[in-house]
Amino acid sequence: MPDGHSPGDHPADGRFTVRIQSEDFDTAAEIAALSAGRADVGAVVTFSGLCRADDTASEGRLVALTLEHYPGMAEEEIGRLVEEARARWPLIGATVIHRHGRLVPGENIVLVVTASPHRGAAFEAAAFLMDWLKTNAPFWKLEERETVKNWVAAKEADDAAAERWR
Amino acid sequence: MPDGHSPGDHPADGRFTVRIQSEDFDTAAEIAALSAGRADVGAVVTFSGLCRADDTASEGRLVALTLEHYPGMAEEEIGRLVEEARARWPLIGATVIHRHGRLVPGENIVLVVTASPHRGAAFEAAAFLMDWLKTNAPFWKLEERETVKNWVAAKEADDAAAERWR
Amino acid sequence: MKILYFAWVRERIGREAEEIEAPGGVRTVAELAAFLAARGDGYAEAFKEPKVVRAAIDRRHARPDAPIAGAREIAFFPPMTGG
Amino acid sequence: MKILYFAWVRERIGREAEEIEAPGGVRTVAELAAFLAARGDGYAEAFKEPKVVRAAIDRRHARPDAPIAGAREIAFFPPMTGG
Repeated sequence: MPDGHSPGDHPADGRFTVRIQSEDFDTAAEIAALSAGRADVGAVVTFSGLCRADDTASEGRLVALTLEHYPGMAEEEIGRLVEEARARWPLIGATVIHRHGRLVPGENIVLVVTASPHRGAAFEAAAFLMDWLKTNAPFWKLEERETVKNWVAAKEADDAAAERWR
Repeated sequence: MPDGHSPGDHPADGRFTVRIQSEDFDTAAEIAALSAGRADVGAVVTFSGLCRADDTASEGRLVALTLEHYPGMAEEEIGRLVEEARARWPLIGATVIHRHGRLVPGENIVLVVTASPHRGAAFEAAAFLMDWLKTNAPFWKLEERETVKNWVAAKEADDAAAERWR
Repeated sequence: MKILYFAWVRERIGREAEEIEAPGGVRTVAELAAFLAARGDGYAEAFKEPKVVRAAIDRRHARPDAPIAGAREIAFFPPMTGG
Repeated sequence: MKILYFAWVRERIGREAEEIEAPGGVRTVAELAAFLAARGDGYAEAFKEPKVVRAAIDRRHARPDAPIAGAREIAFFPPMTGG
């Protein structure tokens, strides 16, 4: 690569953060935390996942999602995914924040931010983290509709998305 | 797709914006402009491209980049790329902001924001817009180093990145 | 060892966690799941499709044939749906 | 018609824009580039590798064989390096 980075380089002062919290997050502040005061960042990619309204089910419109998680393992497992991303791409920083608790349509659920010298690495690492987080991070969504509550079933499409990085 | 969107759907109230400006941009405000007050957005992806420090050249470290553009065509060409993205993915909104003028390392150059019901569409549309913008939007970078000024040469890697969407 | 349950596995069993002393013949995650399934109706319901239920040993994903010897904390849960 | 130049094409020619009345035999972008290249040293330098120089007709990218009839504004520039 033109700037001498190779996959597996770990900039000594890279910034890598995982947080599991019930509070909302501030995307702009998280971008700034990764890139402020340093000029080696060429590309920052963010992914925000939101609770999306859905009125297509016969059980009525979606009222809320409740995110249950495995405290301790959630942080550790996402930490392992971030380490895997660092081993694959020349990342200067990465931040993953996943909320838990009850969230209504329009609210943030998850944030992934990646910073790299190069746009391809930032895009791929962010997509990789989201794909693997979906299938590996210990979170479960309880869907609250007007007449019922149901645990969301895992999607085959998510398994396929995670598989493409193997 | 589960929510009834198909590629080519154009939500009537979608928000699509292209701006060419010398001023900096506010990523958080642009995300909010796409997703605030609406609950049909499931995924927002942002790409920020920054002027990156570079001291690897024999002509000395990078002092600044000056972005020249073709006024009128720049807006129109990026507008055509956004229309192409809307035709390919179910986008609720997209914002592209490209700066011109003299920028020093650490400063923002370009912002792409995409909003969609689905994460795959948001990721792919953002990567597509960046790849095509690199090879099609009429901007040229003049690199100012300690001892010389040089026009940046187009990269074959960027042509290859753009080609993968054909 | 400590056993944790999450999501609909937790709801069917009716508890979040318990201390279990597994008999000597229970050596793997799959054998532990079978042992637990025999403890009552809620357990049987939770483990009725054993291939669907996932497990973690000491907070790392574990396959059904993973040995449980020395584990401090084993968790059972449905396929994950975060993100 | 109005001709615009950008980046090092502009620098070599020494101007940003000019009005040109192309002779009747000049029908395509490539023929216009060849016509311009003959106008002087700066032009010859700008167009010395004609395949490198890109063009737009009325603010849309145009190939070398694109006809220029009816064009109001034609631009010549190096490969783009934005983003």
